[in-house]
Amino acid sequence: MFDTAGVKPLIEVKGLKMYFPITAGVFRSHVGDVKAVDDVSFTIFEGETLGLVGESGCGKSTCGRAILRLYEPTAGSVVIDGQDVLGADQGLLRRMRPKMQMVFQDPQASLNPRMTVAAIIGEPLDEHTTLSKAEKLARIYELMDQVGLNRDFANRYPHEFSGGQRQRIGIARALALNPKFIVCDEPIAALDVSIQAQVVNLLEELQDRLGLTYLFISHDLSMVRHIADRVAVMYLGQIIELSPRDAIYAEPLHPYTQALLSAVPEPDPEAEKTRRRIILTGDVPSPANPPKGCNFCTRCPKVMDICRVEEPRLTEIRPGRFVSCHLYDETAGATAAPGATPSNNNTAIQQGE
Amino acid sequence: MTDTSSTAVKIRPPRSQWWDVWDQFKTHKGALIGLTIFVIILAAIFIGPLIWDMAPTYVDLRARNKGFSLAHPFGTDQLGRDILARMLAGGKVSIAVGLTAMGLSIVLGTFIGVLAGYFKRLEGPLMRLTDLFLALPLLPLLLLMVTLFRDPLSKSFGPEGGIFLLIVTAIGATSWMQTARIVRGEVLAIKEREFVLAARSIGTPAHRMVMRHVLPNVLSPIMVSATLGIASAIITESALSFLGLGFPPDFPTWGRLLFDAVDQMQLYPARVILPGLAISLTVLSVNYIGDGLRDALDPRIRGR
Amino acid sequence: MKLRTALMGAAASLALAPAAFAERGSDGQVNVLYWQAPSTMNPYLSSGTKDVEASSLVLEPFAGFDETGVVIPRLVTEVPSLENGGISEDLKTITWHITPGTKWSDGTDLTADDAVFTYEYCTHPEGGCAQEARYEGIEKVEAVDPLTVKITYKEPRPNPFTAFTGATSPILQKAQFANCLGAAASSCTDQNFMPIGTGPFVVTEFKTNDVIQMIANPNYRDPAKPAFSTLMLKGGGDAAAAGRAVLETGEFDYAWNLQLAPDVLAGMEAKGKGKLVVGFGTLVERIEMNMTDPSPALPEGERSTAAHAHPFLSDIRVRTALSKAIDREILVEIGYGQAGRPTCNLVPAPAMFASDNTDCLTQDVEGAKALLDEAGWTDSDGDGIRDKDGMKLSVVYQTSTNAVRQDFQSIIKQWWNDIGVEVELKNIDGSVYFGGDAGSPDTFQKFYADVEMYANNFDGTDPEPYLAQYTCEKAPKPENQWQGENINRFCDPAYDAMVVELGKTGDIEARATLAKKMNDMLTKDSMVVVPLVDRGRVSAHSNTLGGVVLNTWDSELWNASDWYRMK
Amino acid sequence: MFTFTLRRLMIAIPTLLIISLVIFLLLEAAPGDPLGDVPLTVPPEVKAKMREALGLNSPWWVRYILWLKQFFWVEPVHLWDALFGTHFGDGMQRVISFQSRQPVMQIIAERMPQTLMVVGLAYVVGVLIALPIGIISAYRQYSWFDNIGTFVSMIGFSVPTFFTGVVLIIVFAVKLQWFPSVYDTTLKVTDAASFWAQVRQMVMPVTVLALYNAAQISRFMRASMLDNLGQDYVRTARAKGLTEKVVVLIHVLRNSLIPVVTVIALGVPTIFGGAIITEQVFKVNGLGQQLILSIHANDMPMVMTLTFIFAILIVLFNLVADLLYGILDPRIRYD
Amino acid sequence: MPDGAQPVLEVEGLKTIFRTRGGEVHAVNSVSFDLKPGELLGVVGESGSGKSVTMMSLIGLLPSPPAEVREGKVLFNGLDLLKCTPEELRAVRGPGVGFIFQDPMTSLNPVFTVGYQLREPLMKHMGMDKKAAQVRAKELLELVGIPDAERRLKDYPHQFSGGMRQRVMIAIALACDPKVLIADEPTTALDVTIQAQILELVKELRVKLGMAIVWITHDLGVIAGIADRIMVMYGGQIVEQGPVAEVFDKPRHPYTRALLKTVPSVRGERAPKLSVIEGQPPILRAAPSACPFRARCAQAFARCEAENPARFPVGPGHDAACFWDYDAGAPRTTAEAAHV
Repeated sequence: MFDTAGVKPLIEVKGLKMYFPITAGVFRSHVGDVKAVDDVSFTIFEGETLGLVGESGCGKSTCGRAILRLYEPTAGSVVIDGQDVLGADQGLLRRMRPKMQMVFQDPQASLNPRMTVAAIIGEPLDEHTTLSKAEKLARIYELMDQVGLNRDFANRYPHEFSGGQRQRIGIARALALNPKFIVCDEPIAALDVSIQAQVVNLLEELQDRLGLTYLFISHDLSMVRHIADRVAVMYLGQIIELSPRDAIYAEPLHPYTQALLSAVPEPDPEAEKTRRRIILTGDVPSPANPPKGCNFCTRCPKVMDICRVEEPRLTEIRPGRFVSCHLYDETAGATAAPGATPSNNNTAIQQGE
Repeated sequence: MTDTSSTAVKIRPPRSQWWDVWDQFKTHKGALIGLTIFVIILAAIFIGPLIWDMAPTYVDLRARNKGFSLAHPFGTDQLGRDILARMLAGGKVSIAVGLTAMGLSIVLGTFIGVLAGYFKRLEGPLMRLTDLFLALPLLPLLLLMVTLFRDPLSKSFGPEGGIFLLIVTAIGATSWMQTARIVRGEVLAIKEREFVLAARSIGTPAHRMVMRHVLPNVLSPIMVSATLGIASAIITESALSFLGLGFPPDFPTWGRLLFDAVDQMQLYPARVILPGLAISLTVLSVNYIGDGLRDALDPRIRGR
Repeated sequence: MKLRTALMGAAASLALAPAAFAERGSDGQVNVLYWQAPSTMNPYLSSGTKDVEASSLVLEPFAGFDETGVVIPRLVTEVPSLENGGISEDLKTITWHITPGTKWSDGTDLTADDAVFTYEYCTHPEGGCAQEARYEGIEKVEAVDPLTVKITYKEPRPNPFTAFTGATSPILQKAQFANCLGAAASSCTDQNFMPIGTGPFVVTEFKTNDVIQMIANPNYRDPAKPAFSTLMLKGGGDAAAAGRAVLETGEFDYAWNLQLAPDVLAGMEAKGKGKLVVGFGTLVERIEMNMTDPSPALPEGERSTAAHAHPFLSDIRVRTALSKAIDREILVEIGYGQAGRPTCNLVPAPAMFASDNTDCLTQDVEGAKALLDEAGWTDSDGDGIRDKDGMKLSVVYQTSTNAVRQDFQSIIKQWWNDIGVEVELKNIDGSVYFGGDAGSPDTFQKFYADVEMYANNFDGTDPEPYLAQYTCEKAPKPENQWQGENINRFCDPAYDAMVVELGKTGDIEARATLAKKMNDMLTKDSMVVVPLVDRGRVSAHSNTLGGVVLNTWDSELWNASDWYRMK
Repeated sequence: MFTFTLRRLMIAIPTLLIISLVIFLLLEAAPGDPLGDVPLTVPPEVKAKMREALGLNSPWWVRYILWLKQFFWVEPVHLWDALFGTHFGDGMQRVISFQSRQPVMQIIAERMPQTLMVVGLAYVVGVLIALPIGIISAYRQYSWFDNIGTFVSMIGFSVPTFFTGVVLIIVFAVKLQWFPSVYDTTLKVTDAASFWAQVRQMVMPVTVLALYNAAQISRFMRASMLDNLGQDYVRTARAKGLTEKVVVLIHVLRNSLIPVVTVIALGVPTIFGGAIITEQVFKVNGLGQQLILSIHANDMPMVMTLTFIFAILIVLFNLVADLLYGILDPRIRYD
Repeated sequence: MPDGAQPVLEVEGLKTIFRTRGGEVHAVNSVSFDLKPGELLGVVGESGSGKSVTMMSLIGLLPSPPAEVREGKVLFNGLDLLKCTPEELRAVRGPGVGFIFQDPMTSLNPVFTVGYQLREPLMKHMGMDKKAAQVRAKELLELVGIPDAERRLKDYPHQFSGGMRQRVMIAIALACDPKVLIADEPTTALDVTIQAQILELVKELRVKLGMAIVWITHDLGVIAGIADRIMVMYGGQIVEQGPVAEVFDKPRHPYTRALLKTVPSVRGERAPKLSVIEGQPPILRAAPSACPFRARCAQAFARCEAENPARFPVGPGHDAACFWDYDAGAPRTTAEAAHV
């Protein structure tokens, strides 16, 4: 999995920026931006799952939507399967849509309450194919089988289903056009634990069967660990760490990743008693007004002077492992051992800002 | 609460969803009573004249101002015209005015509301247009329309059809603003819902987006506007009579009958009560039907 | 004649003066309700009768008319006549002698200069004076001395009682209006709302289209009058509400022009709080027959013009048949009750001018059918509508929007249907119908219909200008922006000649004969004008208001100074 | 908030100009003639002169620009003069009514009190009735109170005011003689007796209009309350042990009022528009009656000015409604 | 968690139903448990398992209609809450039982300041005047770790982040020093780092204030970290209950076992495939006459269809409602007595 050489990159994101302008004054002059996604670059290889994690408001969902051009990004380029998504005109974009699909966070909100399951799953078929009515129904049934929905449910409405079943409907809709790439935008966040497992298993199964490529956006680090091949961690609009899964869980490099992982509780009372947590202080700063220097410098337990001045860059410090932190700078690298276990006083429990 | 259980696999016979709508509608008592009354009114209006075939404009000078009798169940007016026949004919016009003007105002209001809510660029100009129409005085507008279009319309639709179209258009064109405002607000909210984003990710173009995802979900505020719209259209028509416009005299409407009889209220109270009752009954029944329909059309409520 | 006039005037004022012994202002307040509210107190800038009547409480002419149409003196010593030398032998001059000591309400004396000024005021080319017709044909108005006014006409004027006679041409005070000549007239709000007058009342507060408050004029010529110290003239609402306020609730003492269905009025009067008063003038509700072709198929500019004669109404037999089918008695019974009477005349009054033509009063359906048969109109295709040469006998019948008119339309439609004439009814908002907007197709002048119904009358007692409306050249047409008065486009050189002759005839008997003849030419001889109802005025006064005499020749409030409270 | 207001006001200027042009053209194109009321006895030549005196002979755009100048320049100057006793405006031609030759603004100022008094009070009373009805209807949804409330408000909505007005007059003015049938606009409240007279004459028109207004607003209130009664914060308030009165009348009501208050604000311009029919029935002679009179008399300057002031109020109260929303709902911030 | 102390809350045979158009739904079925002073009881279960409904039934917070508490006994300090008048019940809410709800975004009234919402219970229950309440409100905010408390009192809820808002909720719940704090999924809507902050806070406050806490969640990790005792609910009833270490170590109900297996971990072994509980939780249209879990249970046998198992003791303070005896590896005999 470290070796990505022989595999073809399917998605290439370069310098993606999604700014939402802030206007003020009588003439609505442009006074600043909410930098929801600020210069994000990564590659997803064919058949791979890239996990994108981070706290709410860090821009991960915006990033996923901008890649599919559900928003008009401010800058950057996104190439999917050799085709430029951001440069495409509306007609071309529409023709490219079948290739890239999305599964949404809230299965309740992402299904039109006034459409039947068949209509929801059939909508992409209406838009992009010229199947006859019977063919379409056959395809819908096929998709329902694929995601494990009873065919009898075809004429029911979304509200008649439980969360997990709704998410299956959403997945079936995404699969309808045989996409290559699916952005899964927190697909399990709204589900119960037992149901989460069902959905994740289904996604994995479908990936194996159909050779799909996923961008799996989630704040649930344990689920990401399960499904992703590589993991990117976002903080305040930027990717601060991008590594293969096993490496990042075994040895998180960025102080934020370390804190994030340490905060996940373990369903094991014994382990929980002894486990040390890094409690981050305060809240995430506003993306409209990010701190100077490193975005994480306001909450970082290992903050250095340089962090408040200079913005770190995402650099590959080990094969396949990218980190954006001054701790690993050529110059500063010596002072902090990579992967140092968090153990100093700075990590004590603190509240407030 | 959902009623799906993993154990129960019901195989539903493939039937039209309108049956479900009807099933739900039936459970709404008020709506059912409203529908019954409305159907009775409609039947009276459309079938009634076949049975009671007295001409509403027939002047019988010997039978003026008669009370209830077998020959004239509702009595006669000051020209000896049969009031029952006039009520039946008036109802046809009033309900037609109510429905058509309401339809027009709903279509206009929804159209403008959806455009303003869905396309950000159109919002400003369309909302200003709404302001303009709110400010436009109805009467000069109606007078202008009569001047400009009465003759061409009379030629194509006959004198009565022509004035009908004019009045309906005038009422419709000056009453859509409230609907537009409400619809716009709803559309703005719907637009932020995830299923719209989902449809966009499929590549659904704007017009289908509106038809398939936005419109069905703003149905209930539209239904409410529509039921109120029928009422206000019928009332507006009668107010036009009061202000000296409205339909020609040999073209009875409930509003006109009511207005004409107000002066004689003390002498012949029945002449006021009958059209008043007819208007109120119609408006009430339509309102309750609207309530029931709104619930029945919403699959979320239907499933409960 | 002058003697009779003077005597009658005196008798009238005596008869009406049981309250003369009362003191001025002893009876408190009187409330008058005009459901059409006055919008100005200056009749020269007025837009309607309501304003003229309201202003007559304050402004007075030299002479007025009494309830029989006789000229009576108001501010002058006597009514000028040939006998007393007030009117010159050549009928070109008339001289008025102001009663000495007549004062304006501000205490200054009324002088001949005021009358001269009034003439200038109304004839100023930029003033837009509404009553300019009253001063038409005058060469000059001179103040011979402070109390003598001499009017000189360009042509001999058999009826000189237009200028300064009747409520439409009262005298304005020069001192007050001096700066309001011409274009400045409209900016003189205070003057227009609170004119200084010689009448029994003085305005204290004027609210446009709403209410006018008045108090008794302290300088009124009769020291015992008016009996009321204050008068409120309220406007607004409708006729039914006005009737109710006087006859049922008793909140008001006098309500003007109660055009209501007879049974409604009777029901109100039965409540016993007040009485109805009725008076007949010259107002005639009539149907006019279009002598020209109003077909929409014609190009604009030729429609309803002399260029094309009407396809069937130009046949007198058709017109007569239509008239014969109407039962005027029933129309009166339904629409006006005691406030109307059937008539066959265009000029129903004064008695000396009224023709004795009563042929039309009996309905003759069979006669009408026979006439149409004779004219070749038969129902050849059995659809109940007569036709001839492929043309159906179908008329468009228009009038203004008004409950009674619509009832008339319905009834007449049925009568005409009975004789095989198809009728399409059309009613138009009054402000458009009578508005005279050349751009609108719906004005009564344009007459884009086959027959139309409205009422008209004439000012004062002389029908000459009224009858003179039916000359060929006065037909509305594009060239005169459709502003002509000959609505039915009647055109007969013989009639035109008689109009000229009438203008030259001074002898009153000869004038009457001529006028009757002209009336008959328009009505029973040609049936271009089909008179229906001689419409009276119905007003109501409370049981406690005394002295009310309804006058249709002058302002209804002509004798408000004689009103008193019955105790 | 300030810049938002300023920005909206600036957008309002072109909007209003366009609205004024459209209204002017509409009135211009509408048939009818200011001389429609002049008796038929007045000959056409005289009418032509009268028309000329009214300035109707100049082309429409000249008259439009003249009106703009009068409305936006001369009238404010006169207002200034009236307020501060200066004489800048002397000699400037104000907007003059065709019908009465009186400055239109004077008429409006004259009529404003009774309109505000009757229609405004009716609106206030309507709101005061509607709010409790809406609140109780929602809190006791589907109870008999709710059902009767719905029924009555639908009746209130479906019966024309010219009908209810006349019924009231016949019952209370004619039969019982409790209230006068004619509104006296000259009545000045100076003592208890005149105050009582004023109350008596306002009872019927206010009742008719208030019922009509209450019907609509109570529906809004009910819907809004229902929306909020199901919210999580209501549960929180109950969990705090607060009484139902506090929960409903403070927590829920405060939230439910937000949309209702804006609806009420949007309805305020209709007060100034007057109530055409009710004013006519009770002879209140306010702005509504003036408007309809002027329309019938084709009094262009009057109709134009009244309608335009109405348009200004509509645009203004749109803004007020938005601002109220921002004030009442701390989550909304305009900037 | 002093053992043997008089329970502060005792619930016996609680039954709650919802009336819907489709008929009655039995949301809580004969639930019995108790809570000792100072104890932290973790309640887990899927959505719809009845855990929130149970807790809200206790102090009458369920909207009625459609909810109806059918039967049972809820003794709070000896007072039966189900028999209380609304007025008495209101006196318990706040000073007796504090409540924290799941969604901090919607659970605070958006139009009142945080200070107002904090003062409200203080003035109502603690007899404070506005001034005293203001002072106390500030202390409370400081207690839950909101910096700059004085100023923040004037802020509206939307001006707080999700974590901060949840702290405010906690402060409100703590305002009247409740004997029992019921926390309904208080961290579910929050990010892990914020969740960690809140958990630390609760641990600390619990020591400081010594109240009993009921912590509802579906996250077993959270329970493992803070609870003394765990109660697993399924289908509106308690299926397993016991000390937290014991239950995690030796789960004795197939549902608990399955639940524990489905949770992936960020540490330790990564399973190649997540284990799942197939199927859906049931909606009960009638009081259950069989084991509600039988349809999804691998162990299910004939008796599970015929009878709803009572709770059998399976260890010290540990019981499970299952006919399968894991220790014996065989079904229980019919004679075996249930303990509740």
